[in-house]
Amino acid sequence: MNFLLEPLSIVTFFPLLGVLVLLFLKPEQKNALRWTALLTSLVTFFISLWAFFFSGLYNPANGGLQLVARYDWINVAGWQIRYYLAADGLSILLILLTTFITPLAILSTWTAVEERVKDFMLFFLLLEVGMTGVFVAQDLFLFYIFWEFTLVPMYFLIGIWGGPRRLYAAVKFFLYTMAGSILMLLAILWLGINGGTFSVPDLVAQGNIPANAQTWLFLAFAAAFAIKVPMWPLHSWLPDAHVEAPTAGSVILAGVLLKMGTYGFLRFNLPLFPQAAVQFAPLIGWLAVIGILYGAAVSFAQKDVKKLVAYSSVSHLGFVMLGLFALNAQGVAGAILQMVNHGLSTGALFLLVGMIYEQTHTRDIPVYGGLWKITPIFGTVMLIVSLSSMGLPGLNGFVGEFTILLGAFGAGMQGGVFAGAGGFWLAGLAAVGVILAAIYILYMFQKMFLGPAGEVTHHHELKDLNWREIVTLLPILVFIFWIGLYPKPFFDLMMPAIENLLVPFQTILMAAH
Amino acid sequence: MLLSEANPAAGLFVLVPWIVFAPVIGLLINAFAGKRLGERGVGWVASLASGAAFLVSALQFYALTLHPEGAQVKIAEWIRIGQLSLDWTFRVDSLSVTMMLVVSGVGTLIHIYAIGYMHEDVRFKHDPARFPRFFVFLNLFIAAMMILVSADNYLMLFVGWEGVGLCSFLLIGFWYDLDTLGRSSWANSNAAKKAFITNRVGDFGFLIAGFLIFWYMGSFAFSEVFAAAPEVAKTHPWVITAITVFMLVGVAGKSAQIPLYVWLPDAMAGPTPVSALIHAATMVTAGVYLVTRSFPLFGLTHDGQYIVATVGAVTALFAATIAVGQYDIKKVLAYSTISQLGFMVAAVGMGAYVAGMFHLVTHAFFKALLFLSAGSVILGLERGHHHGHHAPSSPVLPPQGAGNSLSHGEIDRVKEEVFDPGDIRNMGGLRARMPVTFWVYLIGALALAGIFPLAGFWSKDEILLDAFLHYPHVYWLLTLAAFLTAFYMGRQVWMVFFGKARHEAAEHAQESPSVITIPLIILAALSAFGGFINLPFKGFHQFGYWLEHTLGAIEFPPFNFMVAGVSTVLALGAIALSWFLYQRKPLEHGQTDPLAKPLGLVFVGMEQKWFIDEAYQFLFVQPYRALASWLAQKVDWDFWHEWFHDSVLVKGFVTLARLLADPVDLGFIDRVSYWLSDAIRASAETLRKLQNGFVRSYALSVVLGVAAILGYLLLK
Amino acid sequence: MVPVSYYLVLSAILFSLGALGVLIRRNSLVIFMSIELMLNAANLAFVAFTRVHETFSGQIFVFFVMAVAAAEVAVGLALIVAIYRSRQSVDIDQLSSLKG
Amino acid sequence: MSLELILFFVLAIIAIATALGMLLSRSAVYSALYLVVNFVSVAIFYLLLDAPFIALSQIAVYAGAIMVLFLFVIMLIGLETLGGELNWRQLVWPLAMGILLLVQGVFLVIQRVGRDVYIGQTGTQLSDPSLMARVLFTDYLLPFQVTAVLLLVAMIGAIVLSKREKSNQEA
Repeated sequence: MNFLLEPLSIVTFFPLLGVLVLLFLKPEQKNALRWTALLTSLVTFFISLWAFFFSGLYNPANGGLQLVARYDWINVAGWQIRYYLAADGLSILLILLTTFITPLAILSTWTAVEERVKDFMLFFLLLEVGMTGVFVAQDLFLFYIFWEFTLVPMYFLIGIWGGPRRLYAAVKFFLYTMAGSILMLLAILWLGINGGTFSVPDLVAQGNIPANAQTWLFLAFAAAFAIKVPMWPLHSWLPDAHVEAPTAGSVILAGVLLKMGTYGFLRFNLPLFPQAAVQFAPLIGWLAVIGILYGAAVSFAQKDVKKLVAYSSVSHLGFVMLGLFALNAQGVAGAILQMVNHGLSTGALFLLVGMIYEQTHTRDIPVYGGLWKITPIFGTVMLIVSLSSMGLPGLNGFVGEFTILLGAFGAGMQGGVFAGAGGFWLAGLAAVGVILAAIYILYMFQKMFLGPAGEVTHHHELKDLNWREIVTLLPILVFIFWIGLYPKPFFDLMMPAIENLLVPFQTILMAAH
Repeated sequence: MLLSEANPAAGLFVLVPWIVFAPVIGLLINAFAGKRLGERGVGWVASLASGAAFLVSALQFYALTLHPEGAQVKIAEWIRIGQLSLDWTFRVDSLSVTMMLVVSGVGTLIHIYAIGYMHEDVRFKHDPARFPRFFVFLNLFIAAMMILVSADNYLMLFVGWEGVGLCSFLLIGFWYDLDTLGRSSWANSNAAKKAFITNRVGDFGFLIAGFLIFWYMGSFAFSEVFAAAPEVAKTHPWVITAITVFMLVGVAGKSAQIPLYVWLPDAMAGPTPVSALIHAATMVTAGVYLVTRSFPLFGLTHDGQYIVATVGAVTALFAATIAVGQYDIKKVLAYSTISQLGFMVAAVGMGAYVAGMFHLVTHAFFKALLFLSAGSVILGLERGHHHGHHAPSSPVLPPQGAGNSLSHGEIDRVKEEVFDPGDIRNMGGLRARMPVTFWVYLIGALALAGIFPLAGFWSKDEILLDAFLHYPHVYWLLTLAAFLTAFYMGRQVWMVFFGKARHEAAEHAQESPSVITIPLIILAALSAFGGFINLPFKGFHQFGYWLEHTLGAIEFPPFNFMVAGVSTVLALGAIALSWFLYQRKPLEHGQTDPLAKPLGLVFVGMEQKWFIDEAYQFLFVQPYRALASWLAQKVDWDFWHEWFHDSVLVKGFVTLARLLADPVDLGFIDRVSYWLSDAIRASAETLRKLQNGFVRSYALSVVLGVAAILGYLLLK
Repeated sequence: MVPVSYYLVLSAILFSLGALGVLIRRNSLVIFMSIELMLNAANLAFVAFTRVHETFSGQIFVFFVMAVAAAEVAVGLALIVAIYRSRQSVDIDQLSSLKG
Repeated sequence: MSLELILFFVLAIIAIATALGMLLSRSAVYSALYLVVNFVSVAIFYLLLDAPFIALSQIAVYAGAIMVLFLFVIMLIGLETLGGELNWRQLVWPLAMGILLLVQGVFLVIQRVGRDVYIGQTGTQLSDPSLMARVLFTDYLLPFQVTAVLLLVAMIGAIVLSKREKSNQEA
């Protein structure tokens, strides 16, 4: 049982204890159920903080994998499948983001979810296990299990507590993700059989995947991850899932699940298939830029505020992909930070939309208007979060977007990955996305919060944020300002790992020129 | 950080972050305790915060007089990624301190003025609860502007740059649920949004310039960039030009130059102190500051300089023509601001940084004065309007939309009641009713027109002189603009203060209280005498010497009587012309502008702002809107979501499934399995007879089995 | 001396009688008893073989058979009681829900 | 014929007779009593075969515990006879099968064991219960433990099965 006492195992599986407690509670004890889930997720968060910062087991200056838990698991017919958990600078922020967002999402369901609370909380905690698992697993097989495992609770969260078209959305979400995962599974099997091990660090160290195999494997992995991100044009499931999911589901979906896709690129595609990554970088860069502009434009035309935020995710994650495949320090660091930023800002946007939806039961932007006057605190928080989402300097979104664009621009210089494929145009067009982001965000903010009081205010006595809602949002606001004003600690956490990650690319690019 | 421990004055440099912290503290106090403090409390907290920033700036000035080399004060590391190394570092040198003094000085005066102005404004608009919010935004603006002017690298400057843009958005949209006349409307929020988005377009240029700077010069810090620039200019000359052109895009956004000036006139939707502080005196000059700050880059590219100077000069003239045709007192000033910003941009574009900065300073004084006086006029008229109606508590107007159900006669009556206190056609003869306001306004107007010896004369003259010497086409454009400037200011003064009242509100107008007039008087004094900081005579270029510490050696051309004479004559001529048109026979109520007839279509163009807004609407806004809806509805939803996914993929799958189900599955596999099952069923029918449910017969069969096995054993 | 075959033949006779009892009786209790008889017959054979092969295995097997038989009787009788409660009968021919 | 053989035949006749009695008796009580006698006779056979421990177990477990249980159940159900039991027409197949089984068994014994295999004289060792216990608790320890569990399960099962459900009664 040693493997369960490793710090990362505890972080990953602690929510299962909460699940156990939940099983013994009666479905009618709604508050007890909520408190159990909340406390479990909070404790998980504190354990993760402890593991990384206070246990002394994790050294941020070290770029390699740490907190390693490595045990033989399945050894059949020459297959080396391990129970292998570890964290490094690439994943630490995402692990913390997961454990940080989950309690907030649970807190947001306090009054929003009244039906089948027990099942809801069960699925939610299970989802947390899956998500954390994805970010800590270092064995392809284990990773795949966690990856697929997250689908199940999310499927039920959308399918049971979702909006009117929840079944359609849930099934679409499930099928879409599965379709990509199948290809990834084949690639994983190929890697495992050929390499004799499923452990990613071992495979990376072997580094002997032939170039033409890299191409296919890269594409197979990319299929799964690009759908999850989602990269344009594979984003069609996202608006459905976001719109139909319950608030907490949308928060988790935007906050963490989408990051699993970008993280997958970062953790698997880049180190395992460096040649293919360089080869495909311009293609992915252009798709990302199209996604940025397309997502921003489509957002602007939405009447449904949740859809607007959903499409804005397409745009934001386009930035992340652009940064990742700029394959330089600025781009990758910015991309990782932007993953966190998007989790915070878009998560907060969904929380806020959920809070107003709870009162008015409509997401139609035109029926709102003048809310800032009626609910000043709500309006102010919304303003800050919106500004963070559109990348106002001094708030978190800017730091991410700026470093990504800087990286992408640098990749367009001679010797960079985009040099022969558009060069500065990639970053230049992506920067246009900054303008378009302002347009759709301000459109939303104006139509909902400014202007004369809208139709919806005639029918509803709108209440401002209550204490629970403020407590839900406050931690996010703290991070919005913290990352915006002093992002250095966050970059310091990831830089050593990024430097390690980029070493092979420097040699490849050097050889190309 | 350059600190000589022996001299206590140098230690003052470490105080510089407080120019940002003080207003931030003020805004935090007001944001969280604003309701409890009351209006006075809020106003004074904000003013004190701004005043503290001014005090710190003054201390920096004092320290700088002793240590002209300045200092860089680093308070924290910001971003460290590879070679990207950014810090929160404040830069104290003569240029930044000049800006600090202007921003915090004018800012503090406007804070005080706003206590009085907003007190009345929130009452006219029936929302006193919004009072603290104004001062929170105002303090936020001071903080952001201070970051902008004291930044030591381009990115920190950008933080302030966008920060002031945000404040501009918030303050233009301060009455976000109304329009400029106080009616329930989307107009103000639209104006705010327009300002932000237009500024974002400029910011885009700034960002691209920043990327070029970083990747070619390896840093964002001013000193490192400027050190690396000459080398880059040799190897990649196009880079420097590109940087300056993209920077110009940023400048055009922030400092309202062609083609991005369109937001500034709409920005007059904000309360008057905002127009004075942000949209006249400080924020809009950020672009000028940026160019001055980047002088080593601009100095390396003649093409860049030429483009910047030309854009500035064209803007100066273009905006001046529009100003001539406006009736709104604040709109005239807004276009005048654009025009004057054109002067400054042209100046810094030509490399006449001192002249540009000098004009920036004097313009800050007299344009703030003009706006604030205009605000005083507007308040006076509003007071008069309420006085005339004896119904101070009733809303100024019925809500919008109510008119739809009214008869024509009633609509006319409602229209009658739409009283615009900013329309100069409603004014007239205010000289007697508001004497203080009149005098300070007159000083401001003369200063703007460039009449000797007021501040505007000296600064504008210096720009014209530089243009005359180096860029003749700029000189002609600017001279023409100067003529128009004098003309439209004359027109305004005659129409507002002279003649007789054209509206009963103007008849009952009242002078403003002293909390408003005292800042006006101070600003009037500055407008009158501010020019003396940089007299164009040898040994009197105090301001130039001061900036030399930052800008390096500056060549001061000798005073040219020809240039000064021409501009003075033109200005006086313009005023005379305006007297001839507007005062010789004062305008009556409802009369059209006397210029309309002789100028014909040209005047329509001036009045309608040359239809630029409409053109932009047609060229950019509507196409983008259409494109967005087309992408969203047709491409993303109808084609991609509904057709491709829900029809092609789903139907394709269903068809495939049918194909497999019907011929393949039903036709073949099922038939085989049916046959199998039929056979099994037939055999089962026989066998089920055995299954009679009697346990003993089952037992019998078990025994039979045993017997069979035993038999096998026997025979084996 | 008694030949082992005698014991084995006796065992066979008893076993056949037990089997016959299972086949012909309708009273489930008696059927049960017949099963016990068959088990006993088998036990007898085991013990006889113990002597032939000179090892304890047979006896130990008998021991286990007894334990199993005890368990079987306990459960079986409980079943019969439960069935009797619901059907008011122990007639095995009336319990024909297994009929196909 | 030795004394032992005579004893064997007497006991064999008793065993077969009581088995038949159990088989044919109309009353379940009689059947049970016949069976008790049968078990006792088999126990004596065990003694003859030098297996005293098994013989005593036989008495205790079968004749004592199991048969008493049977009687209890018979009393509990309160049913002693089942009328119109034996129907000779239905008996043809079972009888045939029984006889077939018997014949096959006898032939098997003759074929495989032979008529002249006699029981060895080493019975003293085999009859020692302590030696048997040693084997039981060493080589057969796991089956022994499993048997214990089996008995426990059977006990619980019997209780659960025969317990009247309260809710059923209330309903």
